[in-house]
Amino acid sequence: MSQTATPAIEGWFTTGPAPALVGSRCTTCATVFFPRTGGFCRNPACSGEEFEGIELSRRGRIWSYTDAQYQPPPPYIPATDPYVPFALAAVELPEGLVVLGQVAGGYGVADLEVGAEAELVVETLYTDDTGDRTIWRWKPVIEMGQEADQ
Amino acid sequence: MSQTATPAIEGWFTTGPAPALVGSRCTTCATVFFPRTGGFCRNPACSGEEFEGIELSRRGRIWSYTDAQYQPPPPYIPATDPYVPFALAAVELPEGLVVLGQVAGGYGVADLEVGAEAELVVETLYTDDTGDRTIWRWKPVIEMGQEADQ
Amino acid sequence: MSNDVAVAGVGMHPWGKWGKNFVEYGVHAARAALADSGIDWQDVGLVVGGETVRNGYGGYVAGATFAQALGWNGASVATSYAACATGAQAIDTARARILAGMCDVALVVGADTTPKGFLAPNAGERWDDPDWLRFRLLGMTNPAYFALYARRRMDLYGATQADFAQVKVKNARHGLNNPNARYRKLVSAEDVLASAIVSDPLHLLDICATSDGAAAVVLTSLDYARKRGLTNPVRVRAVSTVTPTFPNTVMDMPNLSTDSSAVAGVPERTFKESIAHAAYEEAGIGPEEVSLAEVYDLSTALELDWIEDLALCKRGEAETLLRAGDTTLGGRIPVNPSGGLACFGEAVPAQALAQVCEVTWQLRGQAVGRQVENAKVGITANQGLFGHGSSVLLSV
Amino acid sequence: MSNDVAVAGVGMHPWGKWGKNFVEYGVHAARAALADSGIDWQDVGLVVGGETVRNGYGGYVAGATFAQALGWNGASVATSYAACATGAQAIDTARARILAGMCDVALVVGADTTPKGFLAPNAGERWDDPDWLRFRLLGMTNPAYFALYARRRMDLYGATQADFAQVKVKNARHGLNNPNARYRKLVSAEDVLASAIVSDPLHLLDICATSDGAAAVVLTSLDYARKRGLTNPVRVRAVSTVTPTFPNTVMDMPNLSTDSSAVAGVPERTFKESIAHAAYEEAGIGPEEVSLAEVYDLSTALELDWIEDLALCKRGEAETLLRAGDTTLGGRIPVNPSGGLACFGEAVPAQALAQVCEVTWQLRGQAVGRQVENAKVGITANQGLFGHGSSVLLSV
Ligand SMILES: [Zn+2]
Ligand SMILES: [Zn+2]
Repeated sequence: MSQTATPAIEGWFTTGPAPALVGSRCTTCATVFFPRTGGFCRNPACSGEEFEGIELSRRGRIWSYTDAQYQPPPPYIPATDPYVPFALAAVELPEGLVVLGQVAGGYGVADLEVGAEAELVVETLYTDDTGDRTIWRWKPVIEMGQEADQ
Repeated sequence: MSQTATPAIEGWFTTGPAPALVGSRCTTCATVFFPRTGGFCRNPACSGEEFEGIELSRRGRIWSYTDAQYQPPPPYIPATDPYVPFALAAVELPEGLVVLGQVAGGYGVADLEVGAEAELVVETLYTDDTGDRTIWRWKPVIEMGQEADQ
Repeated sequence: MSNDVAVAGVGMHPWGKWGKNFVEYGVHAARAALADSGIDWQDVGLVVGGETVRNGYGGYVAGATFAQALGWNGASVATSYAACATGAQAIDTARARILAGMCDVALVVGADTTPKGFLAPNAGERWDDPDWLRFRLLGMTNPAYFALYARRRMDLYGATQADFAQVKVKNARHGLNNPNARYRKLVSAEDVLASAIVSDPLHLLDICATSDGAAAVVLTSLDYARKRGLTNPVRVRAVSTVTPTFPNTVMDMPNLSTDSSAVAGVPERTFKESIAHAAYEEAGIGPEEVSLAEVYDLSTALELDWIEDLALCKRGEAETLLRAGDTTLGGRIPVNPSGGLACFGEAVPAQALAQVCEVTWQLRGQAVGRQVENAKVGITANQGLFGHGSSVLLSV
Repeated sequence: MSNDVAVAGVGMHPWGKWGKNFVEYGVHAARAALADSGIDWQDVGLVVGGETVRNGYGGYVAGATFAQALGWNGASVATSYAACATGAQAIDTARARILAGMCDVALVVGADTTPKGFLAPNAGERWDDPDWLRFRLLGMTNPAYFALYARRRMDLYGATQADFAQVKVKNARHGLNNPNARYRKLVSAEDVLASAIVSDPLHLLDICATSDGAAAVVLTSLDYARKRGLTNPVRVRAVSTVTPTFPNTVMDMPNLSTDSSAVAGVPERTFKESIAHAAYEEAGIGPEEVSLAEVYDLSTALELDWIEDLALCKRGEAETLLRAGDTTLGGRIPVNPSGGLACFGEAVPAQALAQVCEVTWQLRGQAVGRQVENAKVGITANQGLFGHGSSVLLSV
């Protein structure tokens, strides 16, 4: 990531040293939403209309995973030519929701398992005339002992 | 129209000295359709499934008319730049149907009247890399006496 | 068996260009209608969305999109599309499920954002699609179709461009105080006649604009309404969604030709006449009982056509009504007391629902600043591309 | 009150790439269904079209397009859209109007032409549309969602890629003699496992192709059927079109996240379980009475999910059924006797109707070469984008 890196979408995640997804929490019922929401609460049992922004937990458990062996169609913007496949994971966070993401560079489906831990990182998704455009990604958390196996 | 002129749409009209729209007539109930149809008869009281091609009458009565003062959006292809407005007419044919068309070049709404006669001509709609592309148009039939007035 | 259902609530998002997306507009209208009805979202058993074809996949499945945005409540869902008749189709779908006993409460929502300028077909070459061919072969825009109908009124019935302008003047006055209208400004006949000709004989101000907007209606069974203490609700008495009868002899957008009447003969009623006829038949109510009408004034001249199609006067006499002030607020049969499309602009899947909202407010006596006195029966009418018309008849 | 309606006729245009437009396909299927029913087109009181969003304006208003192509008969019209659940929604719309006494005979038609390759969103930038964002931000295609579900089966229940391949082998055998199927060729497990991985763990042959195709159903009231001498017709016993209940905790195409269950708690049933549950409840028929199921095998592994969602076995046991041959023709509960999407390919608005056609042929004993013996009850299931599922339950 270059100095000029900017998120590929605004306001969905922070980019500091401990990056996190940014969601909304209903101030009435405390239900958390990602992506952020506004207006009124989508919990149909709640009539709340106020939300506060919150950073979601940076670690969760892998709900499932896969990869993209073929280049996805537009509006996907490939990072490289020729295309290099990447992995994808759905990760369940302590806030009770599952969030999709690409898997961090260098990791593939062989590094993943349902129930295993993953941590959020921010990496470059593609580069355009404004520079690198970044995105949140899920990076497998390699536990002691596992690492030695690899 | 150049020598290489071809219809802007295939099979909808003839291009000889007495051009005409080409429709279909159901061989069972004799109902006429334009544009051409196939498969089966759209007269719901008829179960016919055979059609013969026919040339429609070249003259009919103006059902209504208007013009296009602003350039229509694509897929319309303007013939000239800057745009020149043109007139449009719906003409009722002796076969019992009304057919829309542009009005022949040089005529405008002032030359038209509901109930007046119009005749089919073939003129250039636009030009592309294959040459002139032609279309049917309605030309007001100026009767004796009227002509002198103009 | 009565086909009546109750209108328990109505709501809108004001028309205009607000820069929001269609979901926000629709949810605003839905919540307004629910609030008006006093019914909780969790008690809604069916959500019917009016589809918008210009807002990505979420627009194609508008019913589910609104249901999700309101917070999944497990309701059944449906999405209807019928061009400008979409809202009425959606009401018909909701009504049928209520009458079949499949749900008690249905929420019907339509919302749109609409681009500026001529409505144009999707990109790509489609040589078997009349909606594409009419542009490619003829340059035939929507206003050009409206202009054909307007010209016929002039040449056959002696209508004038000043008459058309007068429709605009009337509707602008009607909508002046309508909080949901986009344009709230008096217009003079001179203004209309001084505006540019778009398609002769229609001026720019004869033709309705496009707009963003949303409208929603909460329908319930009469039993459910009664249980909730709604003893005399506005009722939907009829919804007409008929197609033409062959041969369809009136040039219909986006076609390039009509059917031939040479063999099958001319039908007893034109398509637009048959739309209203079906509504009157179903309701068992005649045009002479109608207190007001909301009709689809895509152009000023079309309002005059509709007045006749609804049998509010004989063919060719709409100008007489107009000139006598009969169709103005305070007149015998006010037409478009809301201000109509002239004041709202067109927001396709919301429009037929907006008509029903207006009639409901009128029949409840809540149409502040534009109330038709003693309104008992209201009828709506509109027409979309490809043989879609609709008419909804309501009464108290 | 019974919610039953009669299936008076069914028909298809064979699936495949025939180079025709969707109207021709749909009209072919409609006329086949009318011929099968012996009912004249002029007696149809309602036409419901399953919309196709890839065929210009005529596809958006499919109901009217088919009605016009068949020859305007003055019927009422409706057009439904709900992604892959479109056909079932259209049936529900038709059924409601029949049950409400608004018409006796309804014709329901779906037809599509489908481009090759990944289904991709419309052009343009839409930063508030999840269907656009999932491609832009994640490169998340439809098969990638299917693959997430497949992988969970492997990691949670011990499914293998060989199991998935076996689903394809079975369905290929089922469809071998189905005259409406596009692919009629035996496939071996080795063929599947040797085909390229698209999204791990799914191979190319695990994922259904797209196709052109059309299907139509003629529905009537039971009274009308009786009057026409149809004494023991196949009946639609239930149509489920429910939406999820908050929180929807299973990752759903095209979303990037699920709802949070932290506050509202995990619902009693997942969304897909609730779809079938609603159908069983409405029909008053339990899963143990089902003779066969037609389920939406967008991927081989998804068929296994559906078997459990339909409660044909407990969660995690579908592979056991598969391995025992229970879901094969001749087994305890044949699944996709038609050959399923594996043999047909996907033609969105036609697919749920095609399932109903197959169940009807099975319940009539007319499924030559693929007949489930003594079939009495059949259920269909599918799911579209954005919280659309559907299930139709039929019986003799
Ligand atoms: Zn809340
Ligand atoms: Zn015929």
